[in-house]
This record gives sequence, C-alpha cells and structure tokens, in this order.
Amino acid sequence: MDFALSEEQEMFRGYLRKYLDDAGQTKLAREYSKGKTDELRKTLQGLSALGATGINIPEEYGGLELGTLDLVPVFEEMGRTLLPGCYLETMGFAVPLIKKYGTKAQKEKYLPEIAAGTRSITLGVIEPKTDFSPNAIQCYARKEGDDLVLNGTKTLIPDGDIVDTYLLLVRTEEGSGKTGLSFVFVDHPDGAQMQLQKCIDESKHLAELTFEEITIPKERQLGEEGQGWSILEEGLLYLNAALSSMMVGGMEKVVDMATEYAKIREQFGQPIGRFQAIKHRIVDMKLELETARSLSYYANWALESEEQEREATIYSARSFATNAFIEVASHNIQIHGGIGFSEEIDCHLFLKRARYYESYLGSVNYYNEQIASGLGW
Amino acid sequence: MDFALSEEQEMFRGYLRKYLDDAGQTKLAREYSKGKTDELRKTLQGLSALGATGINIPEEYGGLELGTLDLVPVFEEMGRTLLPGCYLETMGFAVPLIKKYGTKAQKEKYLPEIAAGTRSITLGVIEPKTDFSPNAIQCYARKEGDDLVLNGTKTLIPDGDIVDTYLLLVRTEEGSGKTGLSFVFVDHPDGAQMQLQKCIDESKHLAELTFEEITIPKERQLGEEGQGWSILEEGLLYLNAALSSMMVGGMEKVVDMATEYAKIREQFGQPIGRFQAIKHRIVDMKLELETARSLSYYANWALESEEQEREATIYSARSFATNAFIEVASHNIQIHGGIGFSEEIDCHLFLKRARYYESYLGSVNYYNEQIASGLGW
Amino acid sequence: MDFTITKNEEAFRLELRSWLEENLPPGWLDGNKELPKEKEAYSQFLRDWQRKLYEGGWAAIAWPKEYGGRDATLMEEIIYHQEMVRIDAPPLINYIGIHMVGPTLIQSGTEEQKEKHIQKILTGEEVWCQGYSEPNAGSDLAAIQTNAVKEGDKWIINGQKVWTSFGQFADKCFLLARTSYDREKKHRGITAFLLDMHQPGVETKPIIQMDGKQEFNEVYLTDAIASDADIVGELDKGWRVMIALMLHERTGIGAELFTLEKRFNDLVEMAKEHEVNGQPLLKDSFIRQKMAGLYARVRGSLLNYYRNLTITLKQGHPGAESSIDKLVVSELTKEMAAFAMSIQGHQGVLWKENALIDTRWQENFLASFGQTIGGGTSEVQRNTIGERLLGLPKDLGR
Amino acid sequence: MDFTITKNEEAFRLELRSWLEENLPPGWLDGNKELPKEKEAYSQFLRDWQRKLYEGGWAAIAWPKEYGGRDATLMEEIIYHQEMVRIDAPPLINYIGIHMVGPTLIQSGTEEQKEKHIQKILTGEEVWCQGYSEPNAGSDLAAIQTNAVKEGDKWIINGQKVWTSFGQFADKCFLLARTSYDREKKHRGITAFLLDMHQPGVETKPIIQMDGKQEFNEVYLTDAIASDADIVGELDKGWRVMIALMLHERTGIGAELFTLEKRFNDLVEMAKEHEVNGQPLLKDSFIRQKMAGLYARVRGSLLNYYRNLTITLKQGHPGAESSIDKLVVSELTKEMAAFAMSIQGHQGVLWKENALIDTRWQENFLASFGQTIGGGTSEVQRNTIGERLLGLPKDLGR
Repeated sequence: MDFALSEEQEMFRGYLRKYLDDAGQTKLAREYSKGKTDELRKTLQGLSALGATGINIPEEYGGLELGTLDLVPVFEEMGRTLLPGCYLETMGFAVPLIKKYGTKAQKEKYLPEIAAGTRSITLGVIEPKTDFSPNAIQCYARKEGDDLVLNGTKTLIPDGDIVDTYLLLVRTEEGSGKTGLSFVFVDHPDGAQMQLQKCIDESKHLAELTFEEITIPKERQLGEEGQGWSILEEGLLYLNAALSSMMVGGMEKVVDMATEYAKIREQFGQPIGRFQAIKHRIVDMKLELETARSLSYYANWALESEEQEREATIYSARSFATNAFIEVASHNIQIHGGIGFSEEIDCHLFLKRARYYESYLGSVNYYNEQIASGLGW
Repeated sequence: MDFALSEEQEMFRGYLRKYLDDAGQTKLAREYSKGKTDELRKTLQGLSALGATGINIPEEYGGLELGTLDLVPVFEEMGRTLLPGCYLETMGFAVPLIKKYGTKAQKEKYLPEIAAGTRSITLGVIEPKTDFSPNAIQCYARKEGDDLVLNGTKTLIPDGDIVDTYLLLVRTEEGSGKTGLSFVFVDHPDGAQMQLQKCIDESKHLAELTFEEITIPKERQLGEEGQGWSILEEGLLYLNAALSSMMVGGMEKVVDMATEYAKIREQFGQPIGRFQAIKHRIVDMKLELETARSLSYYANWALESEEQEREATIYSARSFATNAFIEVASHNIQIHGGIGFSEEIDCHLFLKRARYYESYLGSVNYYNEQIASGLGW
Repeated sequence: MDFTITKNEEAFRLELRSWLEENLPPGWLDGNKELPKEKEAYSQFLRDWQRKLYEGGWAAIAWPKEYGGRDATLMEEIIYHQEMVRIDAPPLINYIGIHMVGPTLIQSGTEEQKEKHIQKILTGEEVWCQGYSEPNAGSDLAAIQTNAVKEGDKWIINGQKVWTSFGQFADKCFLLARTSYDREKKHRGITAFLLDMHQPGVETKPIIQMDGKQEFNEVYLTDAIASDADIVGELDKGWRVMIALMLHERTGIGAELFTLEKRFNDLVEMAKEHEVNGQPLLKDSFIRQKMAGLYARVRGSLLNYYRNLTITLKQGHPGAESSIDKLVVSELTKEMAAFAMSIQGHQGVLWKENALIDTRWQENFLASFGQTIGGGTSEVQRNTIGERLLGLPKDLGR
Repeated sequence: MDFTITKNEEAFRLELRSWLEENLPPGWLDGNKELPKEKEAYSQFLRDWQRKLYEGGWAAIAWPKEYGGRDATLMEEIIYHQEMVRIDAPPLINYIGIHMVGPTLIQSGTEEQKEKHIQKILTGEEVWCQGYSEPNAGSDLAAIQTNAVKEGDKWIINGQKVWTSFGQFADKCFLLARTSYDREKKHRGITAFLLDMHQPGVETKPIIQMDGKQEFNEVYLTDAIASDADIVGELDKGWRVMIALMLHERTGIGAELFTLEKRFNDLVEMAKEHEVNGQPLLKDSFIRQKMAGLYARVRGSLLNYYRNLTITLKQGHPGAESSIDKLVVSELTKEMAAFAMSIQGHQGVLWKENALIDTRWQENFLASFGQTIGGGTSEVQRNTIGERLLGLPKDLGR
C-alpha cells in the first residue's frame, strides 16, 4: 500500500512551484486577461525545459516516457497559479490519443514538437447554441479524393488564439448520433476564420472557428473513420483525470489563502480564524480539498490500471472536484470579506476558473450520470 | 396588509398552550407509545371543550363555523406537543370533504359527533408494498344491490386503533389509473381485520386493515362514484396546509429547546450558545422555522382564497416544512450533545415525527413535482 | 390575515404608475434601459432622473410634507418599491441622502443643517455618501481610526475610509470619525460629521470589484475640514446617530426582496426557453425539483418580509424579527444566481457581447458576493440575529 | 503509488479468512447473525467469541508476540478489519481492553499491572470500559470533577461518569479522576486509575438511547476504592496517559470506513431491488444523481484514509491529516442513512417486525447521531482539525 505521489514526483512539484512562484504566480493569468502573452510564452518554454511537456511522450519522440501520475504535479501546480494555455488539452487529451490512435506520420509530426514545447493542441468539440451530445456535432467534413472539405462552426475552443493545432470532432458522414463522427487535426494556418469570445473567466481565451470549404488532407484524420465519439470518450477519461488534478491545485491555493488570511486578519480584537464560523468553514473547505485530492490521485492512477470501475473512478473525481472547487472558491471570498470582493485580490480569479470548468465538456449532472451507467446501475 | 394571525387566534393559541402544558406536553405522546391512552382521551375531550373540534364545522352541525385559519393555532400547538391522534386527518381532511361532498345524511351523522369530540376519522389510502399513486389502489368495492362489498388491504393507517371511522379510497370499478376510484366511510365495527404496525415514530400507531367480503351500505360512499382521486387531490390541499402547520409547531418547539439549552449548557467555561458553531446553527434553524411558518400561514389562507397559485402555494409549504423539520430536529440533537442522543430528552421524538411525516401521502419529490406542474411548468 | 390593498393604496399605485409612464427616460418602458457608461454622463443621467422625481413629488415620499415629502405610509413605500422594481427604474443616485441622511437631519439635525441640506438632498443637487468602513474596521465597525482633532474652530480630519458607495459622485459625506477613545467601549467617542467632499483634503479612488464594476471607493482624508456646525447629534455620540440613521432606511430590504422575486420569474422564463437535449430545461426532472425548492424559498422569504412588515405596521417600529430579511435575501440571491448559471451549461461561460443567454445571471452571481459581505456580512448578521432575536450569549470580543 | 498487497499480506488474509470460516459461531456465514437479546446471554456469547479469538491467536494481533500478540503490521491490522467487516463478525466485547488499555499497559504499565491484567484482557476474562465523560464534562473533558482522595494507602473515589460503553459488562475501568486542581490548566491534576468494577462503591445504570439500545452507562462512584498500584503513569499526569491510550487505537476508524463502504454497496442493492412506480429506485434520475454523489464521497473518504495510512506507514506515526477521518466518516454515515430512509418512501416508517425493507437503514440513521457526538463531537473535531492541521488560532475558552 502506497497511496502517495513518489518522492521524485514531489521533488518535481517543488521545482515547478518554485519556478511558477518566481514567475509571479497568478501574474501571468492576469496579464493574459489583458492580452499580454510574452511572459507567458517564456514561462511555458521554461516549464518545457524543466521537462513538463515531455512527461507522457515516448523517448523515441523526444519525451521522457513517464506515466500519467508524473503529470499530476504539473496539473496541480498549474491549477494553483491558473496558468493560461492548453497544457491540459495537449498533455491530457491529445497526447494519449495520438499515442493510441495516431499514424506513424502523425506521431512524428506532433509528438516531438509537443515535447519540445513548440506545439500545443486544443480541442474543438462544441458547436454554437447546442449541448454536449453526439447529435450536436454537425460540422461536416466532405470527402473529396484524398482531401476532406470542412464546413461548419466550432465554438468555445479553449485558448484558440495562442494554440498551434486544433483537434476537431466532425461528422464525416451525414446523419446524426454517434456514428459517422471522426477526429481531425487542423493546423493553425489552415484557413478557418477565427473569432475571439469573451469568457467570464478572463484568463481563459475562447475562440470560435468557422470553416467554409476549408480543405485539409485526409491523413489529418485521427483514428478510424466514424469512431470519433468513442475516441472522444477514451480521451475524456484522460482529460477528466487531468482536469481534476488541475482543480485540486486551484483548491489547494484557495484553502491556503483562506487559512493564512484568517490567521492575520483581526476584527473585534481577534484573528478572525478564532471565530468558529470562519474556522469551521475553513475546515470544511480542507475536507473538500483532501477528498478531491484523494479522488484525483486515484483517478490518475486508474488511467493506467485495470481498475474495474475506471470510468466511475475518473468521473467521480471530475464531478466531485467540480462542485468542491466552486464551493471553496466561493467561501474564500466570503472569508476575505470586502477585500475578497475586490478585483485586486486573487479570490475571484479562482471562482471564475471554477465556474469555467463547471460544464467544460459535460456538466456535473452529465458526469454523475456517467458514473451511474459506468457502475452498471 | 395584515399577515398575521388575529389577536383572537393568538389568544386561542394561548389557551391551548396553557392547556397542553398543563397536560404535560409530550407526556401524552410518550404514554401513547406505551399503549396508554386514558390521559390522552381526557385531554382530547378537554380540547374539544375548548372548541378545537368544532372550528371548521357549520353551526347547524354543532360547530363554530370558523375559517381554516382558525385551525392553525390548534395544529401548531398539537405539533408542538406531538399530541397523538387523528385531529389532522379529521379536521384537516375529512371535515372539509364531508362539507363539500357529503350527503345530508353523512353530514348529520359525522359532523355533530366530530364537533363534540366523540368521533375521529382517519385515512386509508396506501396499500401494502406499493407507492402513492392511483395504480396502487387495488382495494375493491364490489357493488351488490344497495351494498358495497370490500376486499383488499389498506396499510399505514394513522392511529387506526383509537379512531372511530376510516375514510378509504377504494376501486369501485376494476381497472387501473385514476378512473373508477371512490371514497367510502368504514366505521370501526364494520368487521375488518386490524393488525397494528410498529412505526419508527412510536408515538404514532399505525394499522393495517384487511377486508374480506366486508359489506357496507352504498350510502357510505363520499362524493361522486369514480371521482375518488380528484376528491383526494382536493383533500390533500387541506391536509397539507394543516400538516405544514403541525410541522411548524414541532419546529418551533425544537428551536426553543436548542436555544434554551445553548443558553444554560456550559463547556469550556462558556455557555455553548456563545460558540458560533452553535449560535449560527440555531440562527439557521430559526430562519427555517420562520420561513416554514410564513409559507404555512399563507397556505392556510390560500385554502379559502382565490389565490392563483393555490396548489403550488400549499405544496410548497408542505415540501419546505418537511425538509426543514427533519433538518432542525437533527441539529437539535447535535446541539444537545450526548444527552440529545438519550431517550430521556424529547429531541428524538421530534426527529422521529419529522421522519414519519416525510413521505406521508407523498414524498418531498412528489410534492415538488406537484408545485412544478401546478405552476404550469 | 388580510392581503387586500386599500382604495387609497391602489390609487397611490396607479398615480405613480401613470406618472412613471410619462416621465421615465425615453424608450425605458420599451426596454431601452442602458445607462451611460462614462462616469460624468452616468452621474448626470441619474441626477436628471432624481430631479424629475423631485419635480413630480416622488423623490422622498416618506418625508413629511413640510420638507417636501408626501408623508407616505409604510404600505405606500412598499408599493413604491414594487413599482420601481417592476419597471426596473433607474437607480436613485442620492439613495443615501433620501433614505438615510435626510430623515436623520429632519429628526435630529439643527435648523441650520436642515436649511442647508434638506432641499438640496431632495433635488439631487447634493448627492451623499457614507463614510463608515475602514481597512481595519469592517465587521468591527467600532474600531474606526479616522480621527478628528479640534484646532481653533475647525475639526481637522485624517484617516481612510473604504467601501464608500456613491463616493465617486458625492458632494457630501455622512462621516464617522473618532473624537475620543474609550478603551473598554470602542463605540464611544465616535462623532458623526457632515463633510464636504469638494475640498482639498478629500480624495476618492474607485475600487474595482470582482465583477468589473466600480461602485465603491476608497476615501482618503488628509487634513480634511469640518466645523462644529457639521456635527450631527452630540460630540462623541455619533454611534447612536448612525444606528438611528440606519433605522430610517426601513424599506430598502423590501426592494431587494421584490427584485429577488422578479429574478425568480425571469429564471422560470429562461428555463422555459433554453433547451438541452431538445427539451426545455424546465422539463428536466432534476431542474424541476430544484426550481420547486427555490420557488418555496423565494415565496417564503417574501412572506417573511410581509409578516415582519405587519409587525412594524402594528407596533409602529420594526421588531427584532426583521433582522432575518437581509441575511435571507442576500444568501438566496447568491444561491439562485449560482443555480441559474449552472443550468446554462457550457454556454454560460460566454460573457458580455458574446453571451448567448442574458448574462444578468452571471453578473448577479458575481455581484451577489458583495451582498453577503456589504452592509454587515452574513456572519455578523447571524450574530445579530442570535443575540438580539434569540437572546443567545454575546460573541467573543464583542 | 502502489495498491498491491504483498504476498505476506495476502497469506495473512487467507489464513484469517479460513480460520474465520471454521470458527465463527454456527450458521454465521449462512446469515444467522442474531445476537442473544438478553444481557447475560449476550455478554456470554461475546466473551465466548473473544475466548475463541484468543485461542486462535486472533484476539490482539497488534500486540507484541511476547504478550500474546502477533506483532502485526499496520497493513495486517487493516486487512484484519476488512475481513471482520466483510463477514460482519460479532463485536469485540473487550474492544477497550484489546485496543486501548492493553497496549497502554504494555507500553507504560508497571510489571505488576502487566502481570495482573494483560493475559486476562486477551482471554476476555477481564472486560474493560473507560471512565471519561461526566455530566458537566463532555466536549470539555478536562473539566471532570470525579475526585480521588488519598486515605491511608487507599484512594477514595467519588463522582459520576456517563456514556461509559461496555460499562454494563465490564470487570475493570480505565478511570480518569481528579487528584489535584490547577485553575489555569484544568487538564493537569488528573490521574488515570485501573478501577475494579466489582466493588460496592461502583454502580452502573444503563442509558436508554434514542434508538432504543442500551450501549452506554452512567457509572456512580461512591467511595470506590483504588490503590497506588492501580495508577497508570504518574500521579496528576493522567491526561497524557489518556492521549497515549487513544493513539494506540490506530486503526479503529478504518473499520468504520470499511463499514461505510459496505453499507454503500448495500444501499445500491436496495435501490436496485426496491421499486417505485414500477421501476427500481436506481433508475430514477434524481436518485442516480444523488447516489453518484455519494459514491464519490464514500470513495473519497476511503481514499483519504489510505492516503493518511500511507503517511503513517512512512513516518511511523499518524500525521495530523488523519484527524479528518472521524469527522468525515461520521457525518457521511449519517447523511447516507438519512438518504436511504428517504428513498424508501412511506414504507420506510415501518419498524421492527413490521418492516418491509431491511430496517438497518433506520437503525443506522438513529445510531448515527451517536457517531457525530460520541468520541468528540463534530464541532470539537472541527476545532481540532482547524487548530492542529491548519494552525488556526485556539478557540474561545480553550
């Protein structure tokens, strides 16, 4: 029995934390909200130099060939500083799918650049004014010889403006439902029209991409034709395990903030942490954090195991952390009082991020239902 | 604008409280759990002498011909002392239905005796191992000349052992669904087999009645044949307004208990009410109580008004009070600590009563759904 | 129990309603409810509105007729709020002047103070703010450190105030400053001053809120000046003046409750219109359950308010029960907005001009964090209710 | 991260499992798990079971071999609890002796005390209870008033204990009594005595619980007698002996967590079997949502425990983190039982022989109120976690 990150993983976390502390913690997210990305790019390169972008990439493609658990410290530390960018989607979705379904050519094209930190990949699944379901996917890729011709619109694409490649779920056969869906790579200069979208979490940039007769070669298709939805479901296991770690990182920072503030802020001649209304609430926040952490560790471990209840395990981490993150971030504002309501203090950044993730590729109810069906209920 | 009980109603409450305090408050409920009913009968007669059993009965039948709001103090005070018996079902269900649907003979038979406190009526709707729905009603009343011949079983009949009359919902035409259901009166000696059922709330006696070829005259039918379910729905408006008042009475006592205990119980050299964990929880209990009370007052007022959202109004009082009663009763135990866990202190009696009412003729989810459909959602 | 409205009350409602129809800013009733973005234009727009209210006799209905009010009854005030909420009337820029400072001066101001301020409060020529909270005196308001020292016939005031609403527009400030210090009873030795904001010693700096708005200010006082004539009530007894002042704002919470009710109805509409998986949200059983629960709580909080109002009407002043309204409405507002956002699903993250669904929910959600903090945090409210209404022992340190 | 079990651990599990199969009371594994109702018979049944465990070498596996234990590792203890929970083994009547008093005496008892008690604890000849709480010392345990006065070579003990589990069966009591009084530090001046329960000065009276059971007792001490030889540790330093004693019970919370997990699985089964409106409860979308949430939390609390266990395994003693386990398991147990009752609908009120569905849920629900109070209320647990794990300031009055 050893249910903890290894010493090496914790040591790696130490390097990352130091590095991101030096980079100013949430400073990068705040600058990114204002459209400034220079510092961010530098920091991402630095993280890459530390090895963060090569962890789950095979050695033959320039990676470190480590396991999914080795990614956990990175996700947590990034969550802690709300670091902008598509590390989540790149390492937590695209890489495992490329490894599993990619052709040799695709692996050679994408993996080395990802490992080197020179390429990041985001996800385009959602379409305008629709829900998260197979029927909602109507973006159509018509076959013409060796090409696919794309028409349609993808929306809510995370950080679509700073990313290099889009992994899109499109319909390669007309119709509805899960059949006839396929994943394709679209590289940045492929000619789609991009429109930025404002997000309640301003340290997230969202983009809408409109395709009008955009031609890409057929070898950009990832995995078997028509298997897009089941590839998505496989990818969502990785993505949600990763996302739960990211949220745990954010929660940890939030609980730290509340605890530290309650020790130093005095009212009525007492540090407010002496009042049980504050003290007990922070304890409850801590319980939420620790439970989310345990679930997320186990979810990331389950990815590479034969765990019977793999789906339920991973989705329960996602579902629990989603609610818990919103809750602790909300309490943190209340505990900070007036200053917590100001833009100046970071409290609100975490709340907005928590709400951004709330329904990211599936609501809490959706994932609860996945848990239930995953357990055969 | 006058949203309060009248001075007369509050004065009446005063008499009732004094009377029930003198009768030993929950003592009667405790004795009833042990099967002793002498004191209880005396007390019920005393309440009747105070006018409690005649409030909503027309003067021509020996009642006071007052409004439903005048019943509120009685329900609340009875809820406060967990007074056993079928006052709820008699005054809050049978009387309004008899007034509305009863034949002259039925009125003459039942109303004067109810007003005099010599007859109480309970309800038999549920059947064994079924849910609360029209299809579950399978107890069958076969027509034979001027008679009905009953076969079937009714279960979970409140205080079936001390009551004089049962108002039963039975099927007068074979089939399923809402059609073909009718209400009939069965008087105690009508020959059914009675089996007592243990209840988690031991101050409630439950009974199961089994009918095997039991013949009753057809004039025992209440209201139009086949209209039983809609008569039930009408009756449930009255019953649930009344029940919400009953629960408010219980909640009030629970909040009083918690408040008083928190003032006198000392730990760590402080009355425990000084600790915010206790103080704030009692405040939240008080908020639940006051909200339940406002909803229940309005529900009882709405019974006799043209209030557009009559169903939603009444069922929201029921639904809210149901959850709130369980919640405050649970907190009350925790606030009392060890002693709250003992049988000796009344805390648990209120929790058990709250849980008894939880799914009484419809669960919270059922009533929430009724609110939604009542609002045309 | 009687929910009927008297004929006089109904006439009052109709009079106000028809006045509003004629006098609201152009296009307002057709849905053009945008306020100017730029600060000066915003201020001017609202001052114009206040002036119009004044001219129509609707600026301060609760004030005595002799001071330009209508001697409105409590019920008329309630109706006034209901109507204003119903048509989303423009905010009252001189809310503090009309609902708090004015009545306080009428009750306990000197003749000179009345002469100087009352009329200008009514017209909106003098917009007021309050100077209470400080960086180290939030929930613990009695801990204020801003001090006023007498030099000759002037009071020299130094310190810093924070969370001053309307401070960016205000001409005058109802300021609490320390004029002496009692170690045991910190709330003694505080004096209430009527401070002129247009003087060199007063500097305001907006606070940017988490929802991007700037409704509050820091106010820096550096040798700001007031005179003896600017003191309200007695020297060192400003705490009780402030308490009295807050009691004058007797129906403000009603407006918040009517707003809550209105928002709930909006939420129902949204849940009817917005579809997921091809059916309106309101057809989903989970959402129906939650919404039914919210319906009960919104209804209940409004009914609580009417019940407390009844007590006020009967006994002439509010009972301790009314302390629950603020806690309930602020917490419920937050919870409802959070829920409204959740059911929007992934589209709910779209913001401002990119939003697909009305983003008032998102805005309300973010703003609601101010409601459970400002005007006494929910924690302070719970202490107050526990101690005043339930008689529980006083808290640690108070 | 490694969830594999070593070969030794697996062998341990199999050895225990096969011993249990052969030695459990007749019919136990076939589902006949009724315990005698009558007190004497109940006590005898459980003493027999304890004796059998002793004879098989399974009574006190964590004790050193020289004292009759197995020197079990922490993981073996965990496996032991898992197996016992799996087959709902009969309760350990000498739980206190085996898990607390025994290890304490082994660590810091005198040779005479070891000689006198250790073997009898093992065999169940001496059943133990603890005398801690008093009517005025619940959460504030240091406020105990039971006092011990030296007369000649005897200590004369007077006072009242309450919530003494196993008191009705116990032969001996690990008793805290006041031997001196320090106004500032109330936990000083308390001494730990090994008290004989079979003496005239000791009277026990059962407490009837809200769930109808009688698991706790009041213990009245009227000139009860102990000797110097019965003192554990030093005079006036019983507080630290008690703390050490509680730390010996290092895996008890694990058993509660395994029970929680087992109950959750039972709940799933009930929701599969029980139907409403013609379909199993588990097919209702509202119930699925709630159950998925419970699944996550039950899983999470168990995983927290394993994480804390890992820390204990690595550093040799539990970390402050482990203080969260008790709070989580007790609150979650209560919530789960409440939910299980709710979904039974109206049939859930039927009780005892009239129940249609297994009433363990109802029993658990009522019993769960004891869990969030006994062994430190949830409020005390939150204080402890806040202060020890998070370093928040000490509470009022402590």
